[in-house]
Amino acid sequence: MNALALLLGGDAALIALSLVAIVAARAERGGAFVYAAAFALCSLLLAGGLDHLLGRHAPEGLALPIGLPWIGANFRLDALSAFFVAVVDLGAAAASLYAIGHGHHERDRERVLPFFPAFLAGMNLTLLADDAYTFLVAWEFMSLASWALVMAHHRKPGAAHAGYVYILMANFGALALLLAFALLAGPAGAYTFAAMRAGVVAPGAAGLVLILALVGAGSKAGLVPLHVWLPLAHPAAPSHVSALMSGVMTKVAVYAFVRVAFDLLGPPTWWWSVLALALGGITAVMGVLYALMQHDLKRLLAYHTVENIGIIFIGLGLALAFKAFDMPSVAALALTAGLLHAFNHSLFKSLLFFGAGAVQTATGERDMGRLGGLIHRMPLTAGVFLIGCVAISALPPFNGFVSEWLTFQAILLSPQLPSWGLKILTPAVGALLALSAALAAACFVKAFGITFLGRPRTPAAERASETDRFSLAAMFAFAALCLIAGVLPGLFIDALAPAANDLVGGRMPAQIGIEWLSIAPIAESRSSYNGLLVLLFIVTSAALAAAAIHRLASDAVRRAPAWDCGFPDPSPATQYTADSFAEPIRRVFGAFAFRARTRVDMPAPGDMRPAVVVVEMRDLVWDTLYLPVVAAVGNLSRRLNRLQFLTIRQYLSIVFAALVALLLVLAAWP
Amino acid sequence: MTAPPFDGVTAILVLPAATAAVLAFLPAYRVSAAVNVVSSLATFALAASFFLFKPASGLYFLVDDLNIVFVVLNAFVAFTASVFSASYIAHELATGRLTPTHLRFYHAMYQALLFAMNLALVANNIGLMWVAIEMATLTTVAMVGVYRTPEAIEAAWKYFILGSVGIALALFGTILVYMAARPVLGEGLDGMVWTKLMARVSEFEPALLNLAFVFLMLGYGTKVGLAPLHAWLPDAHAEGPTPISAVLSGLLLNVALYAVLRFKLLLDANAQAIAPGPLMATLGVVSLIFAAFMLYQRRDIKRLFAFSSIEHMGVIVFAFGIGGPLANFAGLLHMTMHSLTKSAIFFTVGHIAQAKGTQSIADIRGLTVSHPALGWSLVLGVFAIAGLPPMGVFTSEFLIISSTFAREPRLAVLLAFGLILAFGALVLRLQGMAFGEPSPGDRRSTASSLPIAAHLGLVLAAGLYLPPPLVAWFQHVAAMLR
Amino acid sequence: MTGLSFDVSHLLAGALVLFSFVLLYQNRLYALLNVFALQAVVLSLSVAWQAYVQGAAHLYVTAAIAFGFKAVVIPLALHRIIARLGIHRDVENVVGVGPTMLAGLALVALSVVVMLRVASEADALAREDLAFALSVVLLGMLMMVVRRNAVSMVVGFMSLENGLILAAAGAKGMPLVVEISVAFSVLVALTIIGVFLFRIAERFDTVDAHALDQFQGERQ
Amino acid sequence: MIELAVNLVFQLLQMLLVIGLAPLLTGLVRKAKARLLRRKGPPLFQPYRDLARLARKEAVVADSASWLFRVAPYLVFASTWVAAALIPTFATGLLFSWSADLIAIIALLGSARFFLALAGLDVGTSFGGMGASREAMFASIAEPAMIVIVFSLALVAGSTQLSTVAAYMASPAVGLRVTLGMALIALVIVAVAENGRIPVDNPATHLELTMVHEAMILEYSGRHLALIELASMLKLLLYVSLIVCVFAPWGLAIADASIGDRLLGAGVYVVKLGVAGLMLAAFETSIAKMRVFRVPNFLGAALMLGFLGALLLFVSRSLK
Repeated sequence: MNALALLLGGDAALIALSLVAIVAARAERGGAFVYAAAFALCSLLLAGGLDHLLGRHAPEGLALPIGLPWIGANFRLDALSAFFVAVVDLGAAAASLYAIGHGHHERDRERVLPFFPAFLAGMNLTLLADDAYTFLVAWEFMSLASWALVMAHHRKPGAAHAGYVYILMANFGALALLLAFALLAGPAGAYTFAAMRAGVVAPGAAGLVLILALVGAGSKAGLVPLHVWLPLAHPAAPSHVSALMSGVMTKVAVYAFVRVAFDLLGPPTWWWSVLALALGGITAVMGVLYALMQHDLKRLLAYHTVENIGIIFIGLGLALAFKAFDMPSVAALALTAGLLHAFNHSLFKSLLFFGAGAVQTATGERDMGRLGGLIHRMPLTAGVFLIGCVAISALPPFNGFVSEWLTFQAILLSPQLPSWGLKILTPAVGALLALSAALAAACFVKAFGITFLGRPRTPAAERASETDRFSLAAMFAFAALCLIAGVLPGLFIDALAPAANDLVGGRMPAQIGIEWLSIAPIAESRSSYNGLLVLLFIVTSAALAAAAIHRLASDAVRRAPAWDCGFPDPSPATQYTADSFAEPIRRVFGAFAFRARTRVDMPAPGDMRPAVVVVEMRDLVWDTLYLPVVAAVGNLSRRLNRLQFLTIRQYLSIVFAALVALLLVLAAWP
Repeated sequence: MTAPPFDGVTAILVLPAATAAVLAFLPAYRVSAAVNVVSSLATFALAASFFLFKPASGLYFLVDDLNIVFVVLNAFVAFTASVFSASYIAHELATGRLTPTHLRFYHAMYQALLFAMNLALVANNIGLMWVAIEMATLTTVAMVGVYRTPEAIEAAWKYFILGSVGIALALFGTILVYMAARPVLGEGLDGMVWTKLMARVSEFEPALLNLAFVFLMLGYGTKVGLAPLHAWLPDAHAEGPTPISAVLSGLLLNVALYAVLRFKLLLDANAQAIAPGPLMATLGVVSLIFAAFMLYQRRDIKRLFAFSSIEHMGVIVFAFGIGGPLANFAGLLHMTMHSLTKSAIFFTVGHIAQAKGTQSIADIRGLTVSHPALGWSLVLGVFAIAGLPPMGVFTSEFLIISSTFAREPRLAVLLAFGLILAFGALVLRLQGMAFGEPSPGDRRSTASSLPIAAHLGLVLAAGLYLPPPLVAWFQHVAAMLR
Repeated sequence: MTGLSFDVSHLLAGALVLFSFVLLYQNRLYALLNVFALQAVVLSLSVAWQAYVQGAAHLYVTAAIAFGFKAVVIPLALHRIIARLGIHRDVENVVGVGPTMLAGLALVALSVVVMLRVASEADALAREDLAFALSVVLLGMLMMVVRRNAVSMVVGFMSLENGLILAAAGAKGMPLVVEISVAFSVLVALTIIGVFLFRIAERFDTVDAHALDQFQGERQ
Repeated sequence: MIELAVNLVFQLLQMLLVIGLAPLLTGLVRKAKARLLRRKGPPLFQPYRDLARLARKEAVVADSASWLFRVAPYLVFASTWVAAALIPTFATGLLFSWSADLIAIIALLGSARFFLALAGLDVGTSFGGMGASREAMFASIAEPAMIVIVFSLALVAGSTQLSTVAAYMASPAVGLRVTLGMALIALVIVAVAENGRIPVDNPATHLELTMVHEAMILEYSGRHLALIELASMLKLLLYVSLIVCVFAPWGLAIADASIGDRLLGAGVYVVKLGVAGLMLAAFETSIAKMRVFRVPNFLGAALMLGFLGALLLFVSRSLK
């Protein structure tokens, strides 16, 4: 039984399940059934992917006689696909598990259930496709299903807008990819990936292909400035779907870019990496800055996805650079860093979205300004959410740190690059990366602190209660994985070796052999990290300290009202809110990033007016790139529309003019 | 001149004509509707039989691989449309928009139209083809005006005037072709027989051919609805009965397109004449982008989809203009898919208009809530026509864009631009109609949903799997279109 | 073909073009109709001449139709309509007569140029005939475009059609000419009936083409 | 085996040494500052007494505080201690030095800050929030600056492994480099900011609106406060020893040095600490505290310097 057939079978089963779901949605327990089935299927697919990845099997191919005639539907499972299948289905399985419990709170079940398995199938098929047609069909199918899920709560204000922007950008991206494939396929129409690998593309055309791939995949992954749909669409969907879209679907986009840039397209040129690096760096910083300015928890998470995509693309860009200058082992390091971060991000971003969903169901609120103090009402959720926050803030000993650390190591090797542009660019990108990491920490101090800590700001937050056990199970599983991937990164790095080997023709030194299970990307003398020991140190020293103090000194505790410098104020309104927390950072970065303006209207003493603070921020990307297009289209269409209200005589004159014009052409014809 | 052998060709002509004559005197509208359906089914069966044993071609009639595709497609859509209309008109009577007298006329005209279109498709004589297309135009004019409302009359009048001028131009083109042929083929009928023309076109006077093609392109292009000759199309679609809108978009445009294709072949075969491709490609792109922009301003649901028909006609003409095996294949496929999808959409729109009692987009909201089946089939139809997989239209657009981009990058970019523009407009309107709080008006529609299901099913199937015989057939035709 | 027959047909065709110009120039409805009748007469003459020259009997039918229908029936009908509608006022042109004339000249020049590109082995008569026919067609269309009044639009359409008939008749041995001329007569008849119908149905208070666009699709 | 044992012993010694010396350094700085201000100042060992007293007091915890509030001090202390323990103070060949490189050490300090900020938000008072948000703002610039400095160091020494870096710095191969100078200045600025010293923050103030670090820990008392204080002392020590081990590695005992060398190294290290403490005191007394929103520029300067250093290094590398 070969893995590919198994995977395809699983996907077919998922599609069948989505048909079943149309009926099941009416049943009382229908939701639980569908999600349980999806969980089972995804676990199966996960097993298949892992088996191929860890078993180091040779690539498997399979062609079905459907799809585009005279080419058929080709599927292929190699290390890269297998890795992403594992990532996708791990996230999918967790989301399904989570949804078994979470789904109960869904009101429009018939609008969610049928599309959920279809969405999963779409993502899986995209990863397995081995010709342009199949790939695009699966890709668009994925977009379509997720669009339907975004539109599930179509009565909510803004949902329609979100869905519209989303599907439009998705289609735009698909067209870009289509053009890229068209260039790769050439006029003869060799649409299979095998043929594309074999064929050679002219240098200029190759550059164009890369740009198109960057646009196509970037618009799905959320690269600035193509990210606008993401913070609208991800929060609009039900939380388990948001987790999938943010944590997993963006990875499918990353896969698309890797597939085209590293596999289908021949040897890279150095300036490609410049594009990827610059975009990645900007995306990372802008994404986290956007995130810091949000007060809607799910929007914050969605924007933060943009940042992580930036980090991933930095890794990929470095890999391109090193590959261009033929340094396979270093390229392998960079690529591994990028892919590992993709995996890590899928873990903690899903986890965080699960937590956000739990909070939303418990309180009915997504606005952090109306939450607070939840750590007392939902301690377990708070705990796992905290782990997610630590991991995503790239703090040891969790997994987020490992991949960013690897990326830094790759950047530190950039002086070996002969190209000048890259010499200058890379440290700059490194600085941007460091900046985004620091800001991310601030962002998640805010996210966790405002939502779970402090005193409840609304009755809703006060009445919150712990979420159901399925959701908790999913969250705990991912929290555990975050820790494992943080303390034993060697396993995951080695698992990625074959994929890197296929793509850049090199690999990192095997990590398993190294003593004390630490990792050393190049050589131990140069740099090494051991999450396990760090964890042990922290735990032991903390325990030591606690034991020592409790034994030798007092362990008495007295509860008392907060001191607050002697002016305690009972009203929870005096706490810092999401916006006030971000205010200093807004003052530092907002001025140029968002044209942030703060107007303070402080009435004179004795004046009874309330004091007013107005903060205006503009989304420059939207204002400068998208609004003009919208306006232009509207304008032009209005002008052209006048043509629809002419008299018959005027229409005749148009026909007449056309005739005369053509006759003139004939008369002037050489 | 030898009389044509009595065979399938004569049958598909005689049957509708006879039925039309009968229906003209049948008072009971239910009976006539039934007769209409049966006769259309029979016509379809006959047309399908062409695949098995191809009728011989004579001086007057010609059946080759190219027009079989058109004939069969036409017959099929005409059949489903007749099924739809049979269940549709009852409601029209109920609301008093039509009287039994009108219906008698309507059914007679329906068959007459069928006859005219079949004639145009199988005619081997360019003069005969011209007569047939004029007849088809006149019958549709009559049907567009059948509601007798000022709007309907105006639409019909517009259609009539523009159509007649188009007809006149086409005739002039036809005469020119004859003039070009006469020195070579001698006087008399031969100068108009397409097969004979084809045989010796290379010796024709190129300048005359060029001139002829200009007139033919404009004349028949008016019928195809290419911008800027499209003015009649939206109103004609919007004001006529919905089955007729479906027939117009799904069939009549194809017939005119067929005529254009025939003459394109003629010109391609003459080395000195200007290549018709660029002209067609240009007109195609212009229509596509123009229609895409117009879509944003539409307030009437039927006009919306009428403009989308213009857009797709543009795509098809563009594909044929670009030429080459891939593009031609894609063009044929796109034409087929468009006929099926667009007629399905118009069926759906008919239901919606009946259920909501309005055609104004602004007053149609939340269909997926108030009429789930209807709403979702609208969503499906619009996504199909907007070229999203796994629908057949995506296949053809995929082929068109990719094959063009490898050869004419700029054109392909224009094409992609137009497509995404149109996509944006369609989805914008779709979301408004299909989602959100439902608008008042939840009457159930009487009409049957069978045709919709059939068409969308076919389109979906085509997107996933094209049967090899069909592919081979299309490839053969594509090669023939060069 | 002898020089004489050539000259005659040439003369007649030229006369047709001339009358088209007169139609363009003419801006009183009754006069317009009379001129059109004259043009129809000339057309029938030239068709008849072609019939005689080519020895094609069926062309006599066409000539007869042209004469009977166009030169007699339709003008009378239109006279009655105008009388009924009481619109025997001046025809309002969109552009002045002068520019229209110039445009007409340009169109004739254009059609001649286009035709001269035709290599000369196609016999001269056909070429000249076509040149004239093309100009008549273009002038007729021009007339449709520059006149606001529905009646003159119909007249323009008919003169356009005259050009077609001329071309068809000039095309030696072209089949279906009769059928075509009949078909066109039907077309024209329908047009006129249309104009007439609307009047009787009291739907439009004028037959000015503007009124036909009062609804104009979805303008709201 | 013996080697391992010795290394382990020295690792433990190191851990004890840092925790033992940290309060002394703070005391020294306070004393020196007082002296410079013509005050008598507290005795040198006052910090030890303070810590002991605090540890013995019962801890008062606000009603609205959660378990995080009580766990945070231990985590903060632990991660700071581990970070400090990983810096070669008097000998490079520490057993676990390779378990975390310079970047990891920075990240450890980051986690300490992370939890401290959370603790500040936990009670839900306005001061806690203020402290946390300002701390976050400082960190968001200080950390990148630190990373960039690490870049230039790593580029010079070809490693982010502190032992290797220190060894390289001690070797004659270094020479005098403008990059290192810039890195030093930048590092000093970051150190000042990170430890909340004047001019960035005043560790002695309790004037609410000017405090940052103190505002975060306003609600703490008893043993929790003691731990946090100790952690911040450790942090000061950490930065100082980082600076000295990178920029003044003289006397640093290399990996397989004899016991004697190592003891010598320890002695030298203590002297170096003293000198650094005195310099810090002098620096602090000579300038005034700056407005909170001028701090970003201050730190931005460090960032720019570090970055410039890195670039210059690239240039020189490629010229070489």
